[in-house]
Amino acid sequence: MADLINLIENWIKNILLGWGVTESLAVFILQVLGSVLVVIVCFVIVIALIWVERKLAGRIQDRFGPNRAGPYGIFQSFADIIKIFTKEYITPVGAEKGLFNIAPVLAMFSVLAIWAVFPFAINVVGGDIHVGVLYIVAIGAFGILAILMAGWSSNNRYALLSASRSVAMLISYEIPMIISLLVPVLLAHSMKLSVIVEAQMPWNIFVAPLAALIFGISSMAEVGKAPFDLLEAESELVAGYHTEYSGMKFGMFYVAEFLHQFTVGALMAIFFLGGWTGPLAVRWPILGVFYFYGKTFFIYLVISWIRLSLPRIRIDEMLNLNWRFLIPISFINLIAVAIADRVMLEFNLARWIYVVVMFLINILILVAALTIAEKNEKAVERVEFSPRPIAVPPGKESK
Amino acid sequence: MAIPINWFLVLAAGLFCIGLYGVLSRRNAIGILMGIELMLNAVNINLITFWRYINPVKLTGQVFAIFVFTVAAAEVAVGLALVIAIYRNRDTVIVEEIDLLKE
Amino acid sequence: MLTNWVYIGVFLIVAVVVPLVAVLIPVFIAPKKPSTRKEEIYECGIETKGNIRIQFKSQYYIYALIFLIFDIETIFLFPWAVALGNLPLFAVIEGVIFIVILFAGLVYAMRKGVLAWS
Amino acid sequence: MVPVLIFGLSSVVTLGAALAVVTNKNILHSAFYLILAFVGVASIYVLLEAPFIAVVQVLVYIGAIAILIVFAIMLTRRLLSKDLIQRNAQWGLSALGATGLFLVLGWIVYSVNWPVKLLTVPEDPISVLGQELLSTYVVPFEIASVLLLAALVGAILIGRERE
Repeated sequence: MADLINLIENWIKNILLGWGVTESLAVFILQVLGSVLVVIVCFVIVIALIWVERKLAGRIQDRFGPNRAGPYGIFQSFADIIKIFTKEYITPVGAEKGLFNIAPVLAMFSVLAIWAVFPFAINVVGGDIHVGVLYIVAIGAFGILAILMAGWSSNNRYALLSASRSVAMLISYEIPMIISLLVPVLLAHSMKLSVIVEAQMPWNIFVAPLAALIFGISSMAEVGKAPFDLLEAESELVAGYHTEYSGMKFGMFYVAEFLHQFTVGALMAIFFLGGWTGPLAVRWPILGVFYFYGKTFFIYLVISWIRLSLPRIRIDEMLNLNWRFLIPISFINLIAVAIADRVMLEFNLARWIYVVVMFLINILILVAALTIAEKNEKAVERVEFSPRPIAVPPGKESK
Repeated sequence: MAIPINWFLVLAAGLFCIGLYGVLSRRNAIGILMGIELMLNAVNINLITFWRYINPVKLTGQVFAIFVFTVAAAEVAVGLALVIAIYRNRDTVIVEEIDLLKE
Repeated sequence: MLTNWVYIGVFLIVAVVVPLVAVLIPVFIAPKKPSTRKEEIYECGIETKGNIRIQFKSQYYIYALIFLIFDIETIFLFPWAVALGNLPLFAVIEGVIFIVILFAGLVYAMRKGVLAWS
Repeated sequence: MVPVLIFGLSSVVTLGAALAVVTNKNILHSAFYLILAFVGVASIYVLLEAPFIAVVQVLVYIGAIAILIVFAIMLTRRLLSKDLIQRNAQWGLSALGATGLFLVLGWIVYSVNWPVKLLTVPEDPISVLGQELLSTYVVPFEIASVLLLAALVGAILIGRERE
């Protein structure tokens, strides 16, 4: 009974073998079932998350949030699903149909595909590949591509403007994200996600808090929600690159955005919060799955809280934050961690000294960087505009 | 190995020749660059094939492939910057119309 | 090792098929009443005039360019980070030199002012 | 059986997409077909048990180079008009030359007796790769960063808008 997941797996496998299926085909069928299960769970979670997010947003903004469909409005998402499935598709005139229709599927694909390599528990790992971390980074490329395709094919000025802005921003923020991901790789000496999870003694957030911070900020920007949602700033760009999409095609972009935020939570949990590890998780792997999803959900709520509390930042501030602060500091952090890790490995120090030294180095870099940034910050120039002329009816102008 | 080495080599040769055709027949400078990218990909397939089938223990083939990636990236970065600079000055990227030295 | 990749291949296919199915369902159950007015491009209520493909800022190109260079840098750094435990102490310095050289490029870009939003 | 199937599928995708890249009239569509060709090549790398190269292919070619190309096409968008002829006068000759070269290469491939050794890939290829990169190939490793620096500086110098 200890290992429920393996039990079910072996049970299905034995049934299949009993039907006269060959061993390799049985494994293949199990893989198909496993991947379908993971994808379906992702969709179900998103349905729940949309309700949670709306309720949370309502509470933070002193509103009720959805409260009509069912108790506490929990059936709101289902009502929305029925609505969105029966909405008409509108293809704008002059759109490039092929690219226009591929883009929403690709956007969803780029987020879903990341889940292929996640370790859910001690022996429940999807694709346990040697290049797991790079795989996650590489799959992100398809998301950028989807935005570019959607913006270009919509034949809409604002969509194109928004798409080019988004892509410029996303690729800018990918640099600190990748560099900060190098830190957990360096600490575990492996790119395998399962090894990274198991090597965390204690969690990486205590060993490399700065990398966690940088990863958090830059992946929040990757998600593209507030405070980094200037790519769909309603007041400037109508609704962003998916302005012309309707019905389920728009729904795919919407769901992808929610799932992306949840995926960022999962990545944070794996790289910095010990993934599935927790008390008794080795004995009962099913507990590991709960720990993993619990940590992910916790990070998701924290991100929601941050983004509901902060106002949107301007595009120049956003780019300056990236190029002048995050990228330099992440490089310095990487160099410092690499040197400290290798030197302490040489002297074979006790684990707790290692952790304390690492923690202090991280804090030192952060404090130094903040001090320098504050010193270099120019005083904000207040631009005073002369009063604009007030409109007067023709014929009644002064003079 | 289930697949004979020749198949990969023929695939790489095909990709290389398609890329070569693109380089020779395109008028648009960006199109020519895309052809070059295809040719570099063909080279990389060959490198990895020979690594896998002849000496997979040392990862020399992969190291070389990484250097090919580096060179390709540098080439694209500078090449496209040149194309954009020319477009800005001459308002064209058609290679036949870029004949500054003839004048 | 290959079974892991078979799983990833299967997963990628599932990750394409499931959204595709979701997008295709409304084709059969949703109403379809196209009209010229409806299919017009949305531009805050006014009619779209002139060339849709607006001039693209070359600033974006510079960002993509710098991203490309740093992307290539990371493919060298990942094997470096993985192998660090098995390498002599000097290898750290080699990696640091590598990073510092490219960092000079970033400083150059900053000095030239191409990173500033104008 | 399964590897043969995957090989067939990915080579058809790769070569078909590559043909579309060089023959498509719309240069932007060419760029998107180029991405499809890159995906095909990445699956070939997986088949050759070089997953690191496959992932790097996606990361670098699709994530960066393809996007750079699309940006460049958008910047030079005047050349996207449909009536612009995209191939030059010597296209027939080049097609002939490319086909000839392909036949010669194919003949070479099949006439040479390749010294194939059926060995297995190292257990942890990334670690071995890193060790090779920082011991045997340490000079190229450092020179690569200089090359990238030169490319960065050069491209910024050429590509930036002058006031």
